[in-house]
Amino acid sequence: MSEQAIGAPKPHVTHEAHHEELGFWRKYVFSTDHKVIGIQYAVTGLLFLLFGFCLMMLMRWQLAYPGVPLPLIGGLLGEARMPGGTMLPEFYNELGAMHGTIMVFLGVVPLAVGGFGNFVLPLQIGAPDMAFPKINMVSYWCLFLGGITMLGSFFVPGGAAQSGWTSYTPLAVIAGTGQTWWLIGMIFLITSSLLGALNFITTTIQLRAKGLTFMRFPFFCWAQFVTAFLLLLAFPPLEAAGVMQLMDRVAGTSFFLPSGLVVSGQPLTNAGGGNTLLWQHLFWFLAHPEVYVLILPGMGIVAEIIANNTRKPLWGYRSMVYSLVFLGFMSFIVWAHHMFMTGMGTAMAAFFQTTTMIISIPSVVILTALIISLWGGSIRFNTPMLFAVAFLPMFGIGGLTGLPLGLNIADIPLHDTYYVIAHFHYVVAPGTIFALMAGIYYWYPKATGRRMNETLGKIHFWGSFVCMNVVFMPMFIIGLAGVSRRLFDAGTAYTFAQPTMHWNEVSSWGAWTLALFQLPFIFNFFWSIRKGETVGENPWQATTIEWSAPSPPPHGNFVHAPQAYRGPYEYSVPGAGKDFVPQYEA
Amino acid sequence: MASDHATDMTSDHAVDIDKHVRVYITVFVALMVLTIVTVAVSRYHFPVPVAVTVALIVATIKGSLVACYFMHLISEKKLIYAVLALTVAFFAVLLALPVLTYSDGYWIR
Amino acid sequence: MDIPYTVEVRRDTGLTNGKIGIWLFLASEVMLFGALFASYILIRVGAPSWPRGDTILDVPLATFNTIVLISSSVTMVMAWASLMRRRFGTFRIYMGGTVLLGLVFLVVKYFEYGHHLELGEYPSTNNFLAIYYTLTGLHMLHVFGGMVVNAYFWGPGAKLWKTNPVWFTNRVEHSGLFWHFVDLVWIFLFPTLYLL
Amino acid sequence: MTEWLGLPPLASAHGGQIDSLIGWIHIFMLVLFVGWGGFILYVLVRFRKSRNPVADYRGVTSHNSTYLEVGVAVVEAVLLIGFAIPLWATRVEALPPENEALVVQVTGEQFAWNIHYPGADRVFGRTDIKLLDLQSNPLGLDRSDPAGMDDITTVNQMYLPVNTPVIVRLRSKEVIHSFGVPEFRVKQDAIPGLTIPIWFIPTITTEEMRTRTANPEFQYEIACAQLCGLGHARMRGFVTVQSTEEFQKWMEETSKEQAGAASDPFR
Ligand code: HEA
Ligand code: HEA
Ligand code: CUA
Ligand SMILES: [Cu+2]
Repeated sequence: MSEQAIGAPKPHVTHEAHHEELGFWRKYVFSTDHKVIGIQYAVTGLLFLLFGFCLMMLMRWQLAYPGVPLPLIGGLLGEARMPGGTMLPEFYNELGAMHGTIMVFLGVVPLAVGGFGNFVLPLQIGAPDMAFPKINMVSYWCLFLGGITMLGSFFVPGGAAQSGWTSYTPLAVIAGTGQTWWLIGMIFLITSSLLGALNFITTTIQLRAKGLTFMRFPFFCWAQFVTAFLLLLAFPPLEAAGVMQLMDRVAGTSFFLPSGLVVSGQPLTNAGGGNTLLWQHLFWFLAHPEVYVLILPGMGIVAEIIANNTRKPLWGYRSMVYSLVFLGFMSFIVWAHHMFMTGMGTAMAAFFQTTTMIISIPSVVILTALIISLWGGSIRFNTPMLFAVAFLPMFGIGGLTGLPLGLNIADIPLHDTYYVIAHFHYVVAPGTIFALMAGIYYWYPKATGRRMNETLGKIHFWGSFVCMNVVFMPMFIIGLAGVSRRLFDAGTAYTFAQPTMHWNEVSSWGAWTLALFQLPFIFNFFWSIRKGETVGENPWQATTIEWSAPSPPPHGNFVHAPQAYRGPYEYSVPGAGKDFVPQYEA
Repeated sequence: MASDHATDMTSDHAVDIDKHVRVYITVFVALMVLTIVTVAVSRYHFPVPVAVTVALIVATIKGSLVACYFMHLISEKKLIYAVLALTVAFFAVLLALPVLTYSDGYWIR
Repeated sequence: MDIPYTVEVRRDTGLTNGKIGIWLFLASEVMLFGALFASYILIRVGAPSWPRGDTILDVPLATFNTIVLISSSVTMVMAWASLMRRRFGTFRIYMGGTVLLGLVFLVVKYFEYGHHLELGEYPSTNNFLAIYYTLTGLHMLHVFGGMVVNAYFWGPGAKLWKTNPVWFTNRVEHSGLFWHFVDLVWIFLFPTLYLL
Repeated sequence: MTEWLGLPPLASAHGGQIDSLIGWIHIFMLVLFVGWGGFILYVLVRFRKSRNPVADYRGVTSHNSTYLEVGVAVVEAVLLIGFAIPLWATRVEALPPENEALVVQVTGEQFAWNIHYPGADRVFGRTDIKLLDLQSNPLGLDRSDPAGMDDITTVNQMYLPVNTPVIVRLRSKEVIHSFGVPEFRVKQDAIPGLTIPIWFIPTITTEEMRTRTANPEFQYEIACAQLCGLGHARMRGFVTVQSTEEFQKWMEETSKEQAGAASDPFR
């Protein structure tokens, strides 16, 4: 690279001329500013989380009181879905499939990766913006289209997808129109994630502030970096699978349809010769890395907040980083632990059980490091910290219950029962959701220049913490009793399920109460925009670079390009004047 | 090197570029020849295993030529190599998929 | 505000943002086609019998198309080289050639598809055709996408050459990388579908 | 030792091993959770800001946690290599020889379980899709085929002899179902296009189970565990485990009756 190149004339027109004032649309809607896009992502994600939650609350009624008409709301949903207020199985299956899809792909991913990634990552590495602002905008609007498609699918004849978020073939292939919409929606969402991922990786590598080496990264940056790679390399296979399932549905091909299928007495008129398990392989090839996409940003957030509120460096930062990278790598070769009951032989089973056990170790290391980091701290219990600390045992429960599932002999009685449901909700709901809540309370001041109300925050936390456990703990009991998931009547028909029925009631009431405890949060979220206590650049006395920017940061983020002089968590350095030495202070 | 030229317009490198251009032409010829070769080979209906190996070997050579010279991979930065190495690893996992499926258990049709 | 390293390279990585971006994109493309190839192998191995490509498909036509695509790759890289030599005129010619060759490829494909459809050979007929249509169709979309970008750099996008030649050259190189990748995919598609 | 987990009553030979594995791993999980949970609580109280205003830059200096991590790894390795892998091998590879076992073919369909016994000759009759009729002949069994004459087909009703190895050949007509009997600790997806055998030994007759559970209505239930459409929740079969004699009697009678019904010209 020659001097001349470096000194090459700066382009007169950058991607878009920021210099002159932009109109409302370019500034807030079709913006290319990573902060605006980040907030767009976050709010979209939150709204979808809320929507997915509402779907689930409907289901919880049916699970608690199978066949009992749902007062008020039940009538509004129409004869096609809830005739006389009682839920039809097709509608239950719609709700289930869409709850899963929406929560994972339209709720958590947009909030954790799109939202926090976009808003925080560039600030934390001291970048003026993302490397490709336009692509960033496109990726958000792809997500938006995907979301619209998914929502729209509820209104097509026959309703939305009904084959579970896993969309197993052949069921999904012979299912109604909603499935086609699901596939198209997924293709939008995948495209969005791919564009986002390559943007994050490039930004992280190229736009790091001077002196910010990888080992000086805040753990959150590492988490986002690894996550981006998971998205980049794991999503395309599902895209391919999606295209093939689309072909099976609209062009009548038989990628996933073996020969000789007989649907309700009638031979299926298709060529056949396909392989049903191919779909499962390609789906889980994505979906296992995907579950780590759901957790890693959460872990990153928790790490930031714990370091900040214990006022001491993270314990074992390096080991955490290595574990993280190893985790990301391993997550590509454990997918078939979701397919233990599809008839795999000893060799396959041994391989995938082993990798599954191996992948649990880095998680243990990270959790252990986070827990030990608490020791010797001077712990401040503000709302972000409460959520962050609660994350640890909640993820602990979820993670630990992954182990029996990972040993396929133990998985025999547990597979596809509520035990699995409980397992992963402990990691995603009181796990990831708590981490994300912590993040919202923590970075809200940076985004708005105001702090969210603490009292409301604490109410929100304690309420959610109790309710989450009331919702999901019973599911372990139900699952151990052997009750299958995806039963629209919670297993009313089965004698062995009878003893568990009342637990469904408990769980449901837990869920509805949980909803009540989100109200203070929603109110707080909007109220604080105008009325919250105003704060300066660095309300939490934090060390990482994002806190050197004004709150909210102007376009271009930093007054003058920041520089990193030390590691990310220099808290309570012996002999230093104050109890924190920011990365960005010489 | 090659990749840097993009950002390097000094004329003394024009010579260098001429060298490149010559390489491109040779590669082009090679690709043409190899194309003819595969087609020709496929004319004699060799048993499938042989045919597959030959076809894939030729295709791989052609592919590498394109990648190395047209896409300048022969002289790229370490970072790009790293990314591609990772990709290749997972690509291998993908291709192992059929093998897995038919290796053991009752996945075999 | 400008994003750093869009034009000049970052010292420690020695790369521009665009260069990394396009390669990451190609990495994901590798996984996309990788999955399709894997599926192809899986289904073929599982099938009791599988037709030889040349018994159904038109090899000479495809060979012609292969040659077309390879040539377009060369014109592409020549277009870039001419920019490196600061010869905008020759760039225009080569780039135009690339786009045209792409067009030829698509036209040929159009007739190929048409022919098969007339014979009543649909994707639904059997899994060989299913794979054939899916893989070539997806590849065709890529060709089309590449053409659009190249056409843009040939036409309106070329304005950038006046204001910032270095950047323009980089962008052409990047769209070139994509174009070569599309060519590379075809190099594997051709034997697997037509010859085996 | 696994009652506290609330698993369904156990009624198969191999189930015990599964239960004890589940039991042990849950104990292991509890220990870890309680240990760490206690630790967290203690730390949160001890190092709260008001009690410990100045944080300690270095924090924990010992590396005992490494031993813990290694410990976890070791336990997992033991459970894996010592139990999980060998046990799974016996599940999928140590199938009893067919002449010593009762072979039953179970075909899932939306939304029922078709049970097919080969009858006395231990040979399954030819099935043909043309003969398939949802009401009278859901499997399209060819009664004119000599092997098929003594075959028995039932819907959702499975009869098994106690203490005899059973091989269930699982198939599916259209979508994926999953054959699960909680008390037997068996579960296996029925994948269209594949025939997957599973085996187990029922150890307790339905009668005995009724007395044990003090529930005169008790029935072993086949629960479909894989989402297969609208009727998934209602795709329920029954297993009746009988003494060998009773089972033989049932088989002969039903075999006659079905063969008769099939050959009856006026039907
Ligand atoms: C964020 C999401 C997430 C995460 C992180 C995990 C983590 C793990 N999961 Fe989970 N899993 C899912 C989401 C997740 N899973 C989903 C969504 C499904 C169902 C999909 C479907 O079928 O619909 C699923 C299903 C699933 C299955 C398939 C079950 C079945 O269908 O039969 C299996 C089987 O192996 C499994 C295993 C594991 C393992 C071994 C881990 C390990 O990574 C866990 C490692 C962590 C630990 C071991 C905990 C360490 C902590 C401590 C030791 C300290 C704890 C104590 C305190 C802090 C007090 N999971
Ligand atoms: C990230 C993933 C995620 C999350 C967070 C959740 C959250 C919840 N899930 Fe979800 N669930 C899945 C993923 C998820 N689920 C999947 C993949 C399935 C399988 C689907 C299938 O079978 O195919 C499933 C299935 C599933 C079932 C089983 C259905 C069945 O098998 O028949 C049940 C049953 O109770 C359930 C319940 C719940 C509940 C009560 C919550 C609660 O924890 C919800 C909590 C939500 C919140 C607390 C929202 C907070 C947000 C706000 C309050 C927004 C505020 C808005 C603004 C400020 C603008 N889920
Ligand atoms: Cu059959 Cu569920
Ligand atoms: Cu998994």
